[in-house]
Amino acid sequence: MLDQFTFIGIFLIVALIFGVAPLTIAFVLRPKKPNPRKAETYECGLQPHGEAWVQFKAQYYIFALAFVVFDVEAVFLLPWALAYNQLGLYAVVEAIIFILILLGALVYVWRKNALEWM
Amino acid sequence: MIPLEWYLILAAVLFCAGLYGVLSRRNAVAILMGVELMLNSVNVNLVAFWRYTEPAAVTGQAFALFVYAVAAAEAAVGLALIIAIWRTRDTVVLEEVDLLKG
Amino acid sequence: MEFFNDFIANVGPWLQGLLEGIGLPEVWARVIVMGVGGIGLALIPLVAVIFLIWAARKLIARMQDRIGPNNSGPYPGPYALFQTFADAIKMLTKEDVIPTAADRWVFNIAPIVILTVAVLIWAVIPVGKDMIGADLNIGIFYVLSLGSGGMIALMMAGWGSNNKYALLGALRAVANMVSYEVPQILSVLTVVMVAGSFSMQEITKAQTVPFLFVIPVTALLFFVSSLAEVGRQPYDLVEADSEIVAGYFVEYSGMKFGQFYLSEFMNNFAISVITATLFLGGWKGPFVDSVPILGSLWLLLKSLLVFFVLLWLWGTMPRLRIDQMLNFNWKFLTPVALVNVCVVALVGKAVPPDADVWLRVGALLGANVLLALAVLVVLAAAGRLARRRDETRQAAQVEEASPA
Amino acid sequence: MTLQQVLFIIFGAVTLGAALMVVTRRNVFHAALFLILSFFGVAGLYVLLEAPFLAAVQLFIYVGGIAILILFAIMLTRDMMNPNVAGANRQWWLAALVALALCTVLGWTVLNHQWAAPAGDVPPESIVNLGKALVDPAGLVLPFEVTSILLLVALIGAVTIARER
Repeated sequence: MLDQFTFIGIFLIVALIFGVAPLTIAFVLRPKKPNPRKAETYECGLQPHGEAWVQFKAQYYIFALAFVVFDVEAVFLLPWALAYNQLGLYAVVEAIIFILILLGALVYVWRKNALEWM
Repeated sequence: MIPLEWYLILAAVLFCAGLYGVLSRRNAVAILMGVELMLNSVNVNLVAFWRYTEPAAVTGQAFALFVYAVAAAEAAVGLALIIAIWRTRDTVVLEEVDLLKG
Repeated sequence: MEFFNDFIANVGPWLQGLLEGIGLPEVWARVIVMGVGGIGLALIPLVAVIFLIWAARKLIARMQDRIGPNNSGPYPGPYALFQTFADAIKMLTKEDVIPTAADRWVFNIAPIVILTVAVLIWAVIPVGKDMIGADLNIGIFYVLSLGSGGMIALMMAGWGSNNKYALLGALRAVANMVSYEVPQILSVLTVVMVAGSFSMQEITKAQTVPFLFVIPVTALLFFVSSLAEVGRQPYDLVEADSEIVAGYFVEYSGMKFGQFYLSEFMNNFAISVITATLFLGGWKGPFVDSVPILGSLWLLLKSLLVFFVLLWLWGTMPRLRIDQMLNFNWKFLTPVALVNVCVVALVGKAVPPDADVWLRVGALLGANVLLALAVLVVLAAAGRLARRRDETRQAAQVEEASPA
Repeated sequence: MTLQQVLFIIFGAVTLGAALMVVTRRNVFHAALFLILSFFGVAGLYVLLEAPFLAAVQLFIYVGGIAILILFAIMLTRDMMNPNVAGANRQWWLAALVALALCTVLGWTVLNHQWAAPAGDVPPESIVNLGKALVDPAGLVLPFEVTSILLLVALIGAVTIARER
């Protein structure tokens, strides 16, 4: 197993080289003629108005939240799915209860209209 | 083979770094990040002990999984609280959120 | 002849022997062989993408009744085949503009991270019979967990640019990616259940019948959610040129922009290959046992087929709004995916374990078809209900408005 | 020194260095990015501990889930970029003292104990065993179902708190 991960490690280095190499080549080749107008923040040709780090809707957070919960659920189900062929009906029913509880959570959040984009 | 002590020392230092973050930061989100570091160090310890004492048992990995679930729930609710506080009081500095003093 | 049949499998040991011959210790020889193999593997998506960009431009142009890059004019190569190379050279020689307001470190690291992640996925993809970077026992899960690295890179790009459009684009992109990761991993869960392994190689081998014909609902769920994951039409609202200019990479110029563009196409190709591996039988095909190198050809053909479907959608679908996109995911795909996992789990256990392969396939396929029909019926009923509610509300409004 | 030990030192240095940046950087967004780097380091340690599944879970839940939540929360509560607000509170030196003291005690304890040598290898089917144990009535099925309830409560609670009314 560690042999395979040695490859992953080496491949990580290769991938990093692939990520850095184009920028390095471009660094050598490209012209450098900076001027302050060029380096302004782009806002369709207008002077940038106000700060860019403005506040966003909490709605984005709700969706990330639901995602994290289902993410954890999936992680718990993954080992079960791997062992699925060696399990009895009883174990499958248990996992289905697990899924149904979370489906219940989804339905609750849905009925409370928290999933509406406002 | 790596001695078990290495992992334990690393986890201890990680835990203390997280503790320092929790005790010294003013920003609520930064405090939460410190808590996440501490949970991570606990997990490193759990997995290291599993690997070095009972690699054939499943409990080590299973415990780590449960810690993940708890960490996710904690982060979700904690950050939701921070957002709610931000909305009503316009601050995320915890020293300014002591309701009793008004 | 034997050598040509199994060309790739022989190069490794040959190179290792050569290196040990010059007196390198075995470990270092092994590391060098792995490095060479890694570079070869990483070149596959890069080369493929260079031609796929050309193919995409050409095909999309045809779908939109244009000609696209062609022989006439300044395009290089026959049928403008080398246009992408010209574009790459142009990108490399373009000035790099970093906005003064940007968070320099974050801004500069984001394109490196995104391309690195796009390359890293290829470590576990079986590109042929016995040809795989590392046949990890967590294979497909590794691919899924790398996806989170891509999200972080988008966030870095959006934040680092310090630009409203970029930040808005990044938030949209991440909201999109996190939402659709749920049905994606749930459909992978179903595949793992049927195949009994995470390893991409084992999943390929488990497909005596391609999984598309065993669990078609899962295949559809996976493809749709992967499409959203890479932000391809109809989910291109993350970089909607006409609303938020280009989304998270609006401030990037020169090769940094090129890296975002490249990684986007690499991800498109990667999901095509992964879909082909998970649901179309990967490298499996006729004559693979006698001529292993044919496996790569089959995989390529299958991936190109999937990629063509992707292009087809790209050429025809209008862009979704963010509320439509999120509604579609949370109120349709996710519940269906959850129910799908339950149905497959129950049907898989209902068939006796020693049953014939075909009986199992038939049962699963039948259950899937029934599930699809049930979903359609429910959808139709829900649509009818919504329409009726609208009508009554309108009627009430009309009544109210008209004088008694 | 074996290759594994070298790798341990690299991953450990990444984890700890990033963790120190997390707790000392004033810019919270940068701190969050270093937190992600620290998570990656821990994932590397899990691979060294021959728990690749947990390494992937680490990336999947922490980097893909919790880190994204933290980044979203930072963007939703943008006050943290205010340069007039100090990063650390007035008792930071006290906090440092406590952390250092705890670190010394823990380190002293660890080093003064004779730890057992590694006991055998990880069975190749350890993930399958994990899956079996999670739904085994004599095993961990109760915590498994309780986790589901925990997630349900967390989802409903957090959504109720975070919603705009």
